[in-house]
Amino acid sequence: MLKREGEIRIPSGCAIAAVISKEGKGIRGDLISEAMKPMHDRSNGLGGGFAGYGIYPEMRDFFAFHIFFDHRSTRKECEALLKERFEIVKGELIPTRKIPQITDEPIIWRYFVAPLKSMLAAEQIDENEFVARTVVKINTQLKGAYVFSSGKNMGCFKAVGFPEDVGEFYRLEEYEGYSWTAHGRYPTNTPGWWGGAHPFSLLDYSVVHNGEISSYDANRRYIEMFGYKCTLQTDTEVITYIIDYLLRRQKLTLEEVASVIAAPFWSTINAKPEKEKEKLTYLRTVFSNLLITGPFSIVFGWDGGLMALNDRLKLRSMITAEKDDKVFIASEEAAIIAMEPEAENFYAPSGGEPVIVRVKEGKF
Amino acid sequence: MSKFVIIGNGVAAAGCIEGIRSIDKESEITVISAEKHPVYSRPLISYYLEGKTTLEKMNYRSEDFYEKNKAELVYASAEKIDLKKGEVAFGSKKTKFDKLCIAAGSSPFVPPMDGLDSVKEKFTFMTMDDSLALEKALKKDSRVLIVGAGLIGLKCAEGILERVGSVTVVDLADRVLSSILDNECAAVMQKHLESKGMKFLLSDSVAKLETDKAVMKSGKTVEFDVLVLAVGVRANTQLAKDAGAEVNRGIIIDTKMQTTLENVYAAGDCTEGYDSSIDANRVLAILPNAYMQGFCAGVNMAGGDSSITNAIPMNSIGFFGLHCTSAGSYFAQGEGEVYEEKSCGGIKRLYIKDNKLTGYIIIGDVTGAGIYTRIIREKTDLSGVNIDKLKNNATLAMFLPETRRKMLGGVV
Amino acid sequence: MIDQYIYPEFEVVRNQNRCISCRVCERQCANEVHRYDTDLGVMLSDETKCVNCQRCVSLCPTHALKIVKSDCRLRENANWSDQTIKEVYKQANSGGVLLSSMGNPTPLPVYWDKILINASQVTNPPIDPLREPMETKVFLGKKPEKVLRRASGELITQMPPQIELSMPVMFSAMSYGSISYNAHASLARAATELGICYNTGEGGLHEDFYCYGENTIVQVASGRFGVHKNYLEAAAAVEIKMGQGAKPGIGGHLPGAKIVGDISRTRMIPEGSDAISPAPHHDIYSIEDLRQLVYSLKEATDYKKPVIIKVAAVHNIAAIASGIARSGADIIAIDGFRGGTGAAPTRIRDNVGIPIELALAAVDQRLRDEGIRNNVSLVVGGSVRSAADVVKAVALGADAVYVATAALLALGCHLCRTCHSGKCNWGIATQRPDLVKRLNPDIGSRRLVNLMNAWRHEIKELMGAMGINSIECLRGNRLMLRGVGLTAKELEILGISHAGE
Amino acid sequence: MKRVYVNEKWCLGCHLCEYNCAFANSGMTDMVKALKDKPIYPRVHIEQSDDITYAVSCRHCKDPLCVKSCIAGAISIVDGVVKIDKTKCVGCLTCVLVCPYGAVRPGPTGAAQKCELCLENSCGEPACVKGCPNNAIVYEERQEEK
Repeated sequence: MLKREGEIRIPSGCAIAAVISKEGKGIRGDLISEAMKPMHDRSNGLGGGFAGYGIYPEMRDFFAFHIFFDHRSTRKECEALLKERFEIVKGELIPTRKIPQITDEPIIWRYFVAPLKSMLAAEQIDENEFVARTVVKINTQLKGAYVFSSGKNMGCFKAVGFPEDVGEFYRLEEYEGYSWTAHGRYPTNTPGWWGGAHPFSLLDYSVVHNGEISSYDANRRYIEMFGYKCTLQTDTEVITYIIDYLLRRQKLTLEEVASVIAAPFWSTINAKPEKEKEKLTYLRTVFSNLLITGPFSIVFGWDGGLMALNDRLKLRSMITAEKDDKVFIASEEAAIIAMEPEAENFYAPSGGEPVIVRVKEGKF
Repeated sequence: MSKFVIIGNGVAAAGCIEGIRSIDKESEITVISAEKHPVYSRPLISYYLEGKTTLEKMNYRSEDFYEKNKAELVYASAEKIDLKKGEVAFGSKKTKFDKLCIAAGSSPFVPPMDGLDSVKEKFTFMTMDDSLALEKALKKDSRVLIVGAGLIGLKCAEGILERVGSVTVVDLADRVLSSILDNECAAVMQKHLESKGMKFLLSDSVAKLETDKAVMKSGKTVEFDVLVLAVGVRANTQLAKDAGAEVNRGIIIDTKMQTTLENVYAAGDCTEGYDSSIDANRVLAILPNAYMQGFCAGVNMAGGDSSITNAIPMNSIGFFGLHCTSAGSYFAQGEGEVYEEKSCGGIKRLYIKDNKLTGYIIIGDVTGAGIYTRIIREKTDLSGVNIDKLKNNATLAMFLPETRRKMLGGVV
Repeated sequence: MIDQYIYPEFEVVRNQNRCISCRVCERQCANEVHRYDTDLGVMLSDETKCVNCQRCVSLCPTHALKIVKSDCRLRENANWSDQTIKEVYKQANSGGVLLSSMGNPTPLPVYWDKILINASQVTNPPIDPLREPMETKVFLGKKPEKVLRRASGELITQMPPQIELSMPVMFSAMSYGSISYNAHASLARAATELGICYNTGEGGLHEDFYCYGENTIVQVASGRFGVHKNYLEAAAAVEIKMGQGAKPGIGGHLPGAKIVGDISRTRMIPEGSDAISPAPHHDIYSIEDLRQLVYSLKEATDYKKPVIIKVAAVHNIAAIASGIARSGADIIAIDGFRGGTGAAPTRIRDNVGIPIELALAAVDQRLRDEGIRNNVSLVVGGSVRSAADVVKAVALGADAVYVATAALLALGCHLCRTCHSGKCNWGIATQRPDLVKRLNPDIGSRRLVNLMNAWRHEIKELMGAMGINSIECLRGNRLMLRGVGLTAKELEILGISHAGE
Repeated sequence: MKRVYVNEKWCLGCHLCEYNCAFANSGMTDMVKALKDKPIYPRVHIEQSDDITYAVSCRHCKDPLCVKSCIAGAISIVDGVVKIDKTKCVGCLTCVLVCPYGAVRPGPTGAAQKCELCLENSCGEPACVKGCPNNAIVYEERQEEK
């Protein structure tokens, strides 16, 4: 019997794609689903998923929890737990479409919640940390429940299946967001589990990743010192936690995050001007355990935009392009063409060179 | 361009040619050779008789030596030096010179001896031709009488001992090799030579010669078939003397090898040069000295600047495998310390005076002897030398560590 | 002597057909095993004196010599081994504590040999270190918990003091006195050329070696030998030695006979006096006392030098390490029970302490569990024998390793384990000038540099195979390891899976 | 010119150089065959002074007395290397008499011999240097003080 995510480390090859409107204009979810079609062969049907930003404008002040339950009773248990910590503004089944390609689905709910002020005060932490801890708690302690999305005004949609089928299953054409990421999975070591599909997200951070990092356990054992628990044992999970740790907890800038996880080689650092060299040396030394090696191309999404990043040797393909206010990112050029036949300024970022696209503030 | 003339064609002449050519590659050189051979190693004539070398190998330099050095070799006897004209006359010819080097060597000294004319097979032992002539006269059962127990006489004796019936050596002196050995060492050597079958009549001389018999002053008689006269040599100084150069037992030269005449140099056995071991001029008729003097003269003739201030008497000679090296000067008992060490069949005597090694003789194991020679030549003050080690062994260990390291090119 | 009861342990086998009687063996044997017999015209040997250091074997120009273990055997007895019986004889002869040198030679498990390393296939690419950059640089020292910025937003890049190493290997502590001047010179020069560190041990720092200070770790041990302000200031880091793997709980004793000349001066003790390092530091009877010493040393060095605490791997090492990580120390060095020594009581060496692999795994995990792994760097030693051992140690969680025995081997040591005799034929563990000169630091340092460069190449090859191009991504990366032939408990402690899992 | 130098600080007095030299110049391919039960005639020699040992071999002087003094004209300088023509040498040992280093000695046939830097045997580099276990003998170019 194959072990599923969380029981064993799961390496996988993949396809990724993303699109963002810098002006914050709405993009329908089926567009990103289209992008995954030409990259069909990069997945093996064992997982696909999407993250959309700006999709819940009416509920933007509430954390949107997307949760898989394997049983009704689990949902009850989980809801009880949520109620202890949050005010649940709204709870509902996520609408899906029955299609033959997607089967064995769990019970999929979403909750819009606000942390109870009393709880925040009691634990002396901010609401983000509170939410993050709750997510870790549910995912590690509540067997049969799995929170796969927990940000505000954003949501992940993922399933076992090919990504374009997953898009159809989740009726993505009914959502509109200013940025989208997508993932098609080719795992080699899992029977396929819904929770194990990507994107992986925590709060509004989401990561889609193509690659297999060789630094995994070094990164995992380090990041777990800070309260994270890598339950899925996937690269994407640990990368998300690393970014969360650096961005939210250590307050690094995105550029700084990039120079930690895809740190320049010492020879490159030593050739930099003194100030820059000092800074890069500092980051690389202090966070040496968060350097990620082995092939990866990731698109990191947050409520303010997208960051695309390759490993420092660029062992995975990744390409970007533009059209008007839109920026496209994908494993293959074909995926971008599928979204925008007129796309221009194709560019393959170098290893370790972050491509950061920010959405105009205040749009959503 | 100058014109150089060298009278003589021995080792000193060869040195002179090489000395000139070390400075001047072009000027004309004429060598006037009385012997009709290219330069050869004179001391090898006894080795030739002993079969240790061949006529061909006796050549001191390679066949193309003269050609390579652009030297004209003339077989003739130089007859006259005309200083005014700057000419040397030889045969019926003359040659001009700008600088002249007299390297005329020496000749065997034959003392007047009663009845010498009656001896048919009589030889001197100086040149290749002497050696070849002697060889012809030798028979398996020849009884050979050699007059003179010096270097020449004894080397001759060694060379022929195995080829003849008997060899008897007579000398006026009371010991063999009297010019280079002291009594103690001479005794050791004599014993060795006798053990090989040589007979000696010492402190004696030939009173009268008959056809095949010599009657000694002591009254003894020695019958012989072949007589070799090796009493000694005399420097060939006549040409120089005639030209007006100052001459004593040899042609007087300064440390630059110049005679008392302008543009006339001299080198080799015909000269009397500076001997640093006695701080005076003396004839040092040894091969190394001849070459070095010739070379030095050559350099100076060609316009260079060279001098020899540390020449000393020194000798290395071996008989039937027993080697003997010696250098410097000795002194009579009581004038300084004589360190003596005897070993199986050998002896070592070091003469130490005024904190200097003045001379030494080693018979037997001569390993490292050059180091003794060096400290004599360099007049090394022995306060900078470990005397015990010096006595013990001729090794660089006798020097201070820094001195030794410097000698060996190492870090001091 | 009949009362010795002990047959020579080794036989000198001389092939008389090959021996040319050059007498090199005779001249090179400080134990005076060989001698030339002028009557017989052959070389003879006195095997009772042979320690099997192989000096003669190595220098014999015709390879006429070999030293073999004597096959003269006591009657077989599975309970009473030859070794055990002979030790009884020795003690009955002498009435003394048995002394040994170098590391524990008993057949206890070597976990390095039961751990295998991963490699990339298909799903991610191995990296060719000849074509791609491959980084082995490490910084040892405390890392700040929180990133700080100026009001302008600019990062404050000041860090606690660090040791920068070009590769995660250092030469561990061996004192001047226990090893020779030339051995120290070789280590110092090699460390400098390699961009790593060597360690003075507790013998002080010879004045000639201050120029290598940037690559020197100076030790402060219970005897406090050679410790003074300049000594501390000269170094890259200061190490407080609490214990040693070969002899946990035991002090040191360098006999007065060896305290001569430079050694006496460097140790700052009178010539001829025994150098006794007490078992404990008499000012450290508990963890809070250690904290005081750590800060005393930091005060003395203006907080510019990392402080290392070196302890032996003993049963509760994880708890000890946790205490040290909170003591203000920057680096913990743990020495396993197979580590070497110049002299130790045999019983202690062979029976006290635990394997470094288990100690390392336990300490690394414990510090992570407590969230204080970043407080300290972790250096381990005690028989790290090859590049593979280094890679395994780093993957288990070490920041760097200490090697000493391998370094000594590079210098010529043949592990004869008689350092305590002071007659080291290889010029390493001796102070006899004629023996010391046998180790030319030109050769010694070159061989050390060669060894480390070879290891560095191998480390890079192994990393490249795993698809890792920087050593920090290997640190604690236990997924890269698998065990073979280990029990579930051993795997649990090592924090690795069994091969095939 | 490269020459053989000794650093007495590192010389162990093991005498291996002598054996390696004798072997290199034996013309044989097996050391045992070349040297067993025979006296050896090395061209490098270990000397001892108290506790110090060092190897001595021909210095290849710029102005060599041996060359000037050889009565047979058998010693010459070829490309800076002082060489003895064994076939011409008559074994008079005048070279031994004059060598200021004691570096020339008679060989097995009585002819004088000395270090010729292993240029003509199969050794490639001087055998004493190659075989010295402690780098005490080196073959290198140095500025020599005159």
